[in-house]
Amino acid sequence: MPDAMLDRLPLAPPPGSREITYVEAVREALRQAMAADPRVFLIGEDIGVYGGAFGATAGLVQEFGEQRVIDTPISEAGIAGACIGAGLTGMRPVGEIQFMDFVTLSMEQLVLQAAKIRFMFGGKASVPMVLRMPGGSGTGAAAQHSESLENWFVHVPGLKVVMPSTPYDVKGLLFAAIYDGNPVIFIEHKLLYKTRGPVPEAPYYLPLGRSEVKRAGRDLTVVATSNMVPRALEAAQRLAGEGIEIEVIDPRTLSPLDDEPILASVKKTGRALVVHEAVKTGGFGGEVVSRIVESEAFDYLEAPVRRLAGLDIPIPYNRTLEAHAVPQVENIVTEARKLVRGEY
Amino acid sequence: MPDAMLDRLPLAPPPGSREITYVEAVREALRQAMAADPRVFLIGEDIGVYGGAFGATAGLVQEFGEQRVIDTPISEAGIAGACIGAGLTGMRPVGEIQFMDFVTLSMEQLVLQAAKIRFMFGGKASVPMVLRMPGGSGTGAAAQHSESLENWFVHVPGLKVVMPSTPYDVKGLLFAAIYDGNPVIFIEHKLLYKTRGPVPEAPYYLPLGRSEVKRAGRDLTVVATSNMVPRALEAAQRLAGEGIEIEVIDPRTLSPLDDEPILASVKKTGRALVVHEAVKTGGFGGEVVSRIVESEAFDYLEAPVRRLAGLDIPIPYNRTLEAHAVPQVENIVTEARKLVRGEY
Amino acid sequence: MQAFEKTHPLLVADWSEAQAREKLERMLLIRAFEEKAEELFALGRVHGTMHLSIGQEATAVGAASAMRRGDYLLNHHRGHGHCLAWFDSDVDAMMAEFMGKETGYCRGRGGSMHIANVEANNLGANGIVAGGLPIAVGVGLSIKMRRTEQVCLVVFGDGAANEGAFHESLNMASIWDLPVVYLCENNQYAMSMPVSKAFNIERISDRAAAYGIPGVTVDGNDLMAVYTAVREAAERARSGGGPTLIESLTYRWRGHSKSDKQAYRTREEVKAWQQRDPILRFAAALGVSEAELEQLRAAAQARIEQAVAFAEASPEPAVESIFEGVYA
Amino acid sequence: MQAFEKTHPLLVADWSEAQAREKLERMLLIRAFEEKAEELFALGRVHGTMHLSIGQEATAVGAASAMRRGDYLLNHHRGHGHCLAWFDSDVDAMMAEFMGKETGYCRGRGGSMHIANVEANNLGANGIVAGGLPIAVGVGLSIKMRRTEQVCLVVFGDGAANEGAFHESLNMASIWDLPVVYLCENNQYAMSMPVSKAFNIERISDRAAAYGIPGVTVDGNDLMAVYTAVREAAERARSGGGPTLIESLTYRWRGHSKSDKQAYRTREEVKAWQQRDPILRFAAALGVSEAELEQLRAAAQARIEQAVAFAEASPEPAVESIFEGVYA
Ligand SMILES: Cc1ncc(C[n+]2csc(CCOP(=O)(O)OP(=O)(O)O)c2C)c(N)n1
Ligand SMILES: Cc1ncc(C[n+]2csc(CCOP(=O)(O)OP(=O)(O)O)c2C)c(N)n1
Ligand SMILES: [Mg+2]
Ligand SMILES: [Mg+2]
Repeated sequence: MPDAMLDRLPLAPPPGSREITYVEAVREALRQAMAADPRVFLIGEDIGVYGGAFGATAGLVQEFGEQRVIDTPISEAGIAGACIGAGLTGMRPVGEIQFMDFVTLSMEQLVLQAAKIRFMFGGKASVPMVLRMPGGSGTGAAAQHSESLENWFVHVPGLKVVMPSTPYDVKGLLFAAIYDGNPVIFIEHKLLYKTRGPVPEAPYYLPLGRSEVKRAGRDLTVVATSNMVPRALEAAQRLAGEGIEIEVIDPRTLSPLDDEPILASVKKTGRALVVHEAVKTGGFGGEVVSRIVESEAFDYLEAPVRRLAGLDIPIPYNRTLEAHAVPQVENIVTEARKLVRGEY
Repeated sequence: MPDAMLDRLPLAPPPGSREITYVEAVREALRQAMAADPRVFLIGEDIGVYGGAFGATAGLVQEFGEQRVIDTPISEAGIAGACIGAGLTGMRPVGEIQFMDFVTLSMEQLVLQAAKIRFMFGGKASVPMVLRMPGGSGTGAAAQHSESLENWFVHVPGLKVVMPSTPYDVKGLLFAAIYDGNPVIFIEHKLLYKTRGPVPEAPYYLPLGRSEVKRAGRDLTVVATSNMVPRALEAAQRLAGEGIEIEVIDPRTLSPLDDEPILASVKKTGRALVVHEAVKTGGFGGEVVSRIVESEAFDYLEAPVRRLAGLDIPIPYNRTLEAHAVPQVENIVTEARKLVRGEY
Repeated sequence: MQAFEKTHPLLVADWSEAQAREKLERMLLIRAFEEKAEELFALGRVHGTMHLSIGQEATAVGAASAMRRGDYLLNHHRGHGHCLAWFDSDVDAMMAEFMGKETGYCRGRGGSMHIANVEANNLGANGIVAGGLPIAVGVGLSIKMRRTEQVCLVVFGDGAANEGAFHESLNMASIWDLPVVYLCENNQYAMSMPVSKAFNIERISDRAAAYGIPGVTVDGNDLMAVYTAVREAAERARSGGGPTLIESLTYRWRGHSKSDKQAYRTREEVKAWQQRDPILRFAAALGVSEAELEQLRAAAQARIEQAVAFAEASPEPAVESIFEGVYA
Repeated sequence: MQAFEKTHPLLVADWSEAQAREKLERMLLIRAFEEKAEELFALGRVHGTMHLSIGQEATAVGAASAMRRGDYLLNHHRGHGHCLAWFDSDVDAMMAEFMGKETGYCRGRGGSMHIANVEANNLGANGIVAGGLPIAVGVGLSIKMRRTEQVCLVVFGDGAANEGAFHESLNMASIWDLPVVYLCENNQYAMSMPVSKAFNIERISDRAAAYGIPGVTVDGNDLMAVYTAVREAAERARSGGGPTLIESLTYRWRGHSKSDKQAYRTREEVKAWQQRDPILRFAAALGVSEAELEQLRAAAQARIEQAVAFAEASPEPAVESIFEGVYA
């Protein structure tokens, strides 16, 4: 059950929103949560005076001190364990893994400990914690700094997985994650950090497990995550010019997945395309496709359900190859057009 | 490109097969490979005088010595790294992770190093290695000793994933894995170790990336992996009594996945059910379902494609709950019947 | 109590003879629990696996005795003894969990490797070697931030000291002066791996120097020695002095788990260690006679029988409840 | 060469003056490469990130000079210098890789953090802190099993010494006497984390004792000191004496990577370390005059300009080749 603190927060949106960036939304949620609740603290590598590799925590150590904004040695298993132990004993830790790739060093703690403790202990303990991490490619950081591993976590019962695409969603979902009462993997995207959007200044939360229709359309249902949401929306605009109206749905919480709006949309459009940056094989797209074809929406399908995702390769360093490794707006436009026109 | 050693091996099956167990097939492949090739060695926890937690390496240290059957401290990242470094420099290491769960401690080495080194180095290096590990539940070992994490590896380009269901497949696929030239995750199942089947005594190999139709049928295509294969075959027998003929396909290699036989089968049966022990959400089933509905087989579907998989929970200790957590023969029979009779 | 004082002045300082006897009784209860667990397995009345701590009782009882109610325990796979030695432990709930019943500590979901008593801040055994070590960092941080006077005792084996988690945990606890007591039960083997092959150093406690913290090695079959070392470490931790690494030298009398041919060690070695039975040694220190000891042993066994009866009379978890506890 | 012998008798022992000068030229080449890399970034002519080793040249050249052709190198993210210092290094292929071209060491797939020269047993830089340490265990085992006389040099930073991988790797190399030289470049910071906060010990090399292996700390800005320590460790490894942990005390003059305000350190501290420029120190030891040094510097820069020209004239990887190299 979510923390009592949530009751004190309004369900979005309160008045007074202004434009800030995605990374500022992360920082604002963290600052407001820390100011309101002494149980909330931050821990990670270079999150203090450095402000975090992407600046998410800039200024927070000056505001809250080194006791609550804790710089760690390079010990990702230790960071995860620190969050687990603190959460188990009454705190509300928010850890940062500098790049999602490095969470490969925290998997035992997250998967065998955080995700299972409550169940293994008969429901008598809980592990409230948030582990933030930036995923994705596009910065030329190459194969070991560009992973999109969200489906690993989706595949682990006991964990929740949040992957916001807008500053507004970031702030509301981060508050919800901090007070969810479960271990939450909060996946940000490097390329989204500098994107802007309207965000209410006051604290608010958006319940986990609610997909959102980011754009309505009648011809095709596009389920997109993270950085693929703005790309899908741009593709939608271009297609609108051709008279093709696609509906763009952002799950926002990958686990638990709210598939209702997705299924409802597919019943309406009869066509579906799932778009994510992670490599296609074994990815989250398979889950969405399966939810669709296992459900009654199957009977409404007028075309095969398709996935548009990262190529099955590590992310190359070369700029051109890197761009070709993951879906771009053009690719979405092309795939969508094919499905709508029945050219497959 | 596979190692030259493979040319010396016959493509199965050579004559002279007799019944041995699944775990004996593992041991026989290891022994014969080590006897034939000084580059092959074993490394893992308690694989020497103890013979391995499940006896897979029993007797091998006596035969080949402690230099080639290496007992390690409890250091799973070190074991993975030892295989990578040895493979990179001309050896053919076969590592053992005592329980698949513990591979959560090796993920950085496997995913960021083994899987990517060749690509990151422009194809100028290769990492031939095999990492064996027993997965699955059913022994009462509870949540931290019963994982089925195969889809994590399927989601990582650069790795191959093998998951045999019979002694015959074990021996042939293990030889192929050792000489494949790539990092191969070789997933065994605890409950299959004692199962028996015909296995040729002489060395042979079965090419990776070939699915096999384990039983032909006209009414429903069942794609099952590992321990779900014998269960699906038993379900098939029961259903045959009702006049329902299901076709059972075992991918054997999950990555790269040979989907041709699967798609061909679905075109024939018009119905598909994917069965695996791993938890359903985010699992390998999603990949198989997607391959089907993305392909031309979609047009042949007469019913929704369904997944029958582990419940989205950690594996409980209690015997009854544990059994209910993963698909049993009855569950397969019921699901198959529903799909064939159109009762969904 | 002449003989008494001679053998252990410390007992007088800290404990009444009655209290000291309770420690002896606790060790006997652990021994009886383990022997019954072994029997139930042999009879096929439990499934899964188990890791018996017969021979290591002094480390469990000595350590727990040095802690305060309200302190935290992070236990490991060979954890029956530590769980029974910890505050407010309930042998009925223990046995019920071991047998997978709804009345068990974990409602039958955890079993032998995951027994926890969260109400008493026993944060559970762990099926993963060194799995509790990173968690100890978080418990220590939490104590520091909540400014309570608690201490976290984390127990692990010699094998765990070669996992990367050991390194990260001790370093973090050291640089932040966390109130954590690291208790390494060196029972000479990690499954089949002898300490002599897994380490290239004399004492595991020597690794404390790599983190700039105190390290000490004690006779783990001497309850008072373990008690003294843990008490000192806990006091230092409580007063802001940071973590300590304690190596407790002991030996497991049984195989590693349910099936172990023990080809990696000799009968003689086992026999030699059995001569140092922690229970007999403490009984002697207390001046408890053979006859008395026999009575106490019988009482412990009787208590265990009660626990088995309780467990057997307890219901299995309901299948409908299978999804409970996955999420809060 | 009077002044020469006085300052460094060792030079005479091992190297002709010409050979010694090559070391100086190699350091100058590294410095010039790094300065050009920085410039190309500033101009937006490369993307991604980079980790410059300006100020650390003596560690790279001193270490490589102590190894034999045929030995292995496992390098880390701050690896340009080590790659250029290693056997048969090709600055054109380096620069081309840095600029993502098909003619680069890794055909433009790897970039700054993954430059490898596999033909020369340079097994590559690594974007993961401590990522090369477990791999060193396998290389060491392989050498032992193949019974060659090779040695594996694995380079990492002070920050890497707090990863669990460090612990597992050094322990395994120690218990198996593997021919591995662990070279820890302690440049005082792991990104923004000062060694003084990340460790509770004086010297990182003190951790060698936790594994029962030799540990030594040297002045990393003194090429001869690094050379001497690495040569001794390599000889020990080659003769079956097992691994050594060497801590090389040095300092990075630039920020951690492309964007770093360096709020965690003072200008004064940076200036102070710049007074210990490894290049000027070695030049002085060799009795190389300012004028000569200027000539050599100009020559190095000219060579780098050539490399840039080569890289710029080189083709981009073909998009059709994008799937190449995923599998063997
Ligand atoms: C990470 C991990 N690796 C391996 C195992 C399998 N395993 C369970 S206990 C054990 C030996 C542990 O030895 P030690 O830490 O000395 O504890 P002891 O069993 O001797 O009490 C092993 C290898 C595990 N549970 N977790
Ligand atoms: C496992 C992992 N954690 C974090 C990082 C991000 N990172 C890259 S370099 C670095 C600092 C490394 O410090 P050190 O080992 O001292 O090497 P230096 O950069 O000082 O040369 C960090 C935190 C990483 N690449 N890998
Ligand atoms: Mg032990
Ligand atoms: Mg450093």
